[in-house]
Amino acid sequence: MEILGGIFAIAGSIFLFLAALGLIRMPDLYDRMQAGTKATTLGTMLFLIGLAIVEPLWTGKAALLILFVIFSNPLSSHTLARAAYHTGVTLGERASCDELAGACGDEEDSA
Amino acid sequence: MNLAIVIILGLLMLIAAVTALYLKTLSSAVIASGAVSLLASILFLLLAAPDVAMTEAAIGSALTTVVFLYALSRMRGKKKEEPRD
Amino acid sequence: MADLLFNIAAVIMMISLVLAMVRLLLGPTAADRAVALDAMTIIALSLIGWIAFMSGRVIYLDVALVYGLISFVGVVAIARYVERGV
Amino acid sequence: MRLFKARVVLLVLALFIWFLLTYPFDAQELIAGGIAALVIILIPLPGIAVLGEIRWTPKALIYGIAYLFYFLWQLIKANIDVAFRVLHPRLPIEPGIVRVKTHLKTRLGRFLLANSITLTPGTITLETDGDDFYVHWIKVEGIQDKERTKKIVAGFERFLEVICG
Repeated sequence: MEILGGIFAIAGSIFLFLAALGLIRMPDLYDRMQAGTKATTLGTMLFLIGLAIVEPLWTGKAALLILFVIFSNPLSSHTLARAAYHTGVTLGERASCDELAGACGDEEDSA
Repeated sequence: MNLAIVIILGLLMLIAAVTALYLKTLSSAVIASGAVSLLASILFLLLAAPDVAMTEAAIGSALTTVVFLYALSRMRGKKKEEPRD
Repeated sequence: MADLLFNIAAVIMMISLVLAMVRLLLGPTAADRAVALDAMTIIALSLIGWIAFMSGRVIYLDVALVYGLISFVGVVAIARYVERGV
Repeated sequence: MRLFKARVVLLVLALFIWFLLTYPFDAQELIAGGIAALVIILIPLPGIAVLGEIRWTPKALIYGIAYLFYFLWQLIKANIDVAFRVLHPRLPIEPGIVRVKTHLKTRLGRFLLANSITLTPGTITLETDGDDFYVHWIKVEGIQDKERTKKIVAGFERFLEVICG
């Protein structure tokens, strides 16, 4: 049982590592946000599940932490992405279409 | 093990503090100082002081950031008004 | 056995904390730095969970709870400032 | 009626959080928490009516549990997707912002939908405007508006319509 918890913890920390690697490697802000939001959420969830398996009495607090992370992490990244978009952080060179700019009245350049 | 983590966290904290000093834009400097308080909070916890860590988290991470940003936004508002006069 | 696995996890988390810190140093705009700070917060939550496990005291998880709630407020304040001022 | 429903939902929520917070609990802790929760729901809180939008039927409960499992499955898929993209040496991304339409009317439903979109493979909700969600997509596929809507929101809408339509 303890080993199962340890494996969960290591899987979680690997996802956290992938998130940090994505923060370094991705070319523009929104892609960084994709890696930074999703991978950290599941990483923390897996780590805390592992913690709860090893220490069964801590299940309640670990579950509460997981709830907090699931609800607050997408919200904060959504707020940040909107703020960045409205202050003019552009999509990277690889971007294919931007319908929000089209809706704002510039031009419709979707494929 | 513990000692190595304490040393790495302390180094990171120093780097974040120096970054906060040398960054050009003020909002980035506020974010870097938020990182300093985050690392300080983990360090306090490693030194077995959960109450201090909790206070550091609450004050350093939220209150200081919000107050600094509030002051910055007030300053920005002043600057915008000045050229009109 | 569980101790060893958790220690390996802690080492990986420290590496990812350092990587997120690098993005905080490099990030061209304030929003990039805020994203890095957000990621660092979540990694720190897990690290606090590891410290709680190693010292065997459940009270440490309360620090993580407070931190998770409070840092969310901080990041939202930064986003609002970046958008138009608090 | 809606406000009463919202208060009952808030009471259940508060008791659930208190239960998690003091998990190996004893009787007096539970009584104290119950009294505190009762006091809290009597205070007129702003914006509480949002919670009253949950439906109470047994069908909604079953769909809620199914939604939870579907959401977890999507979260795991999203993470494998992110891991693949990060570890791939040439970064297979082609980002873009697309517009999708939703026909959920309630605020709670839209909040849950936006959060779910953010945690599913390759998408982040950027901005909402009436019925339109603007979504940042890491690899834009599907030219037609309808196709995109089907790929991004249809899976969650199926559940959310029943839970809080």
